[in-house]
Amino acid sequence: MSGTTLFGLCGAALVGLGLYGLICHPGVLRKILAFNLIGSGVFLLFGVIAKRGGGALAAAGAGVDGDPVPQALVITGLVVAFAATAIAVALLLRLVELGGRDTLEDEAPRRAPPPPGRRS
Amino acid sequence: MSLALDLFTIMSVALGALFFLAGTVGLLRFPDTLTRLHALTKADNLGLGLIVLGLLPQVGSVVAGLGLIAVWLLALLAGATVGQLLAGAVPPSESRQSHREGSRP
Amino acid sequence: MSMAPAVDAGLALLILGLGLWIIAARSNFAAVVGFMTYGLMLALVWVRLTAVDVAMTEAALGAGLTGVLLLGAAARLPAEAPGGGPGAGLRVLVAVLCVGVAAALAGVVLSLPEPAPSLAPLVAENLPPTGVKNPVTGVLLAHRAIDTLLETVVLIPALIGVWALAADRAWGARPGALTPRPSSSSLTLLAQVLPPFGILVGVHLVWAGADEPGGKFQGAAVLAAMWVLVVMAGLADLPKVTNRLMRYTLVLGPLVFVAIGLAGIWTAGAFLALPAGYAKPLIVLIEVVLTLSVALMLGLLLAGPPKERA
Amino acid sequence: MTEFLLAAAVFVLGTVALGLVRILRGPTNADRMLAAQLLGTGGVAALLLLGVATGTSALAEVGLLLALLAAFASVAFVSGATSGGHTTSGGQAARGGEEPGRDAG
Repeated sequence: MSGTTLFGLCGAALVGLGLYGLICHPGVLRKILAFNLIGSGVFLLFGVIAKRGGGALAAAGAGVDGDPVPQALVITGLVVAFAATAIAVALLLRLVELGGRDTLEDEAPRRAPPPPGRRS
Repeated sequence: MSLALDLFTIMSVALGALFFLAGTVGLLRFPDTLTRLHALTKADNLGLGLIVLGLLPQVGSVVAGLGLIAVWLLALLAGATVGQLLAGAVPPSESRQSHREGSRP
Repeated sequence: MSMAPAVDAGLALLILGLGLWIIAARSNFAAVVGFMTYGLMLALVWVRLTAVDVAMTEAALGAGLTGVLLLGAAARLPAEAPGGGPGAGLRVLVAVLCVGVAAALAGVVLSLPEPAPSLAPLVAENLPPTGVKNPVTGVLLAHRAIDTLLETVVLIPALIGVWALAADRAWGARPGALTPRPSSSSLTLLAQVLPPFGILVGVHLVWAGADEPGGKFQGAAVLAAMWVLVVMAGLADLPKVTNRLMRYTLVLGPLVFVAIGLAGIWTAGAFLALPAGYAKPLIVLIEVVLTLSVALMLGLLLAGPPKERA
Repeated sequence: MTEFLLAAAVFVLGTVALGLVRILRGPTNADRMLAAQLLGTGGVAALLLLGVATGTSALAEVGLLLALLAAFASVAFVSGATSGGHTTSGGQAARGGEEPGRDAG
């Protein structure tokens, strides 16, 4: 198996892992992390397609032997993912500020007693 | 000549890699945060420096060589100040309580 | 090349291990640090996939800025992730579903068509008229310019979204997620010495991005990081969100891009088309103004919503 | 020579990967940050080795980027640790510490 295929399988596994974390983690921060994991898995799949589609440019001596179209899409994707993460983090911090909670569950069972600063 | 350069590369890179090993061992075996920090800053500066030194004969152009040296200088500068900062962030009590907490999965 | 598969296998193992750790860790902070190292390793993977431009973006944005953003969030949350969540039965069900999704994707990866379809020859053929030599920059600014435009424009609503989360009383104040640290000599030194290097690297990435790997997003991310570093060291303050100059700078890049794009309707016959002969200077102009705006946007996204200071 | 450089890259990656155990075990967040720092430098070293071995262009720039942002991340950690209040102790202080919802009204 080539390294490229290996990274493709890796990307597929990361999407699965991230999906699990996104659904099963009650903590919002961890959901954000899991969502980023899914994103990077998808980007890796793009990277594999770019690598497989490369070759022609290397022959033309352009220095980059990968299909530049998927690569450019991944770069745009990374920037948008950052923006989305920034919004998510701001929402999370606001949630914590208002309610003292960092989870989306109605009744947040914690291992320790509930936070003292809880309002509402 | 090229054989001598190759030998130089092999020696230097191997030595650099050994320093990384030493740093990792220090990170894992030393008892508290500050001693680990000590091990780490020595190891990664020297390790990266030796590897860069070893790679110099292998790059084609002077510009590429200067780039490598710049990476090392930057890592050196950042490593030194960040080491200082991290040391400042360790409260004196923390290195002692270090074995109380633990968050194994 | 018998060592190359070992490199790939090692990287793949590291990434999967770190991915597992990010999901399984109990401590929020440990998960975030895991995520940052994960981004670093991904950058190496991108180098292995011969996508140096993407490796730079991943290192700068994926690992660097996103990591710092999440680090800041983790510092304001309880140390351990909250308990609860779905019960064991449901978890198993979800796990099965996720394995299914991953397996389906893996199946797709294994059955990708041979020979692989590619737009690379088309890009190679159409690159010379743009005057740039880095095909990724060419695609971003000439062939798929609409994507790039929308992407820079989408950062503005994101920033508005973040600002909208301010408390009513705090509106008009300075962004508050980056609390300057009480002065410490080593931090001050770093914040004085590092930014000149960083700015040099950032400008070089933008400038070289036309012909070699690099470009505005990578350069902008470095510039933003340096700005935030200076702010964190307390050497400079963030502008208030009502600051006019800052707001104009934010929209300058997209506006210039749109203006050149509109001019393309008359000069080159299509929106966002670049007139022959002027493609390269226009691309460089767009890159430069976009870098300024994007760097400001990224820095402000890191800086969070406006907040009253005590 | 290519083989040797790749092998060195694998070795360096392997050793710093061992350092990951520190991220897993902590015990303090400063220790985790240290491990990340080592991984950062090791990552740069591995990147340079890989780049020279395969003749990748512009690898020094990637290295510079990584070194810059690693330093930046450490600074962010230290800032968060001292002003955010509850990063370092990783325990109870986290909950009682800062009164949330100052402007909840």
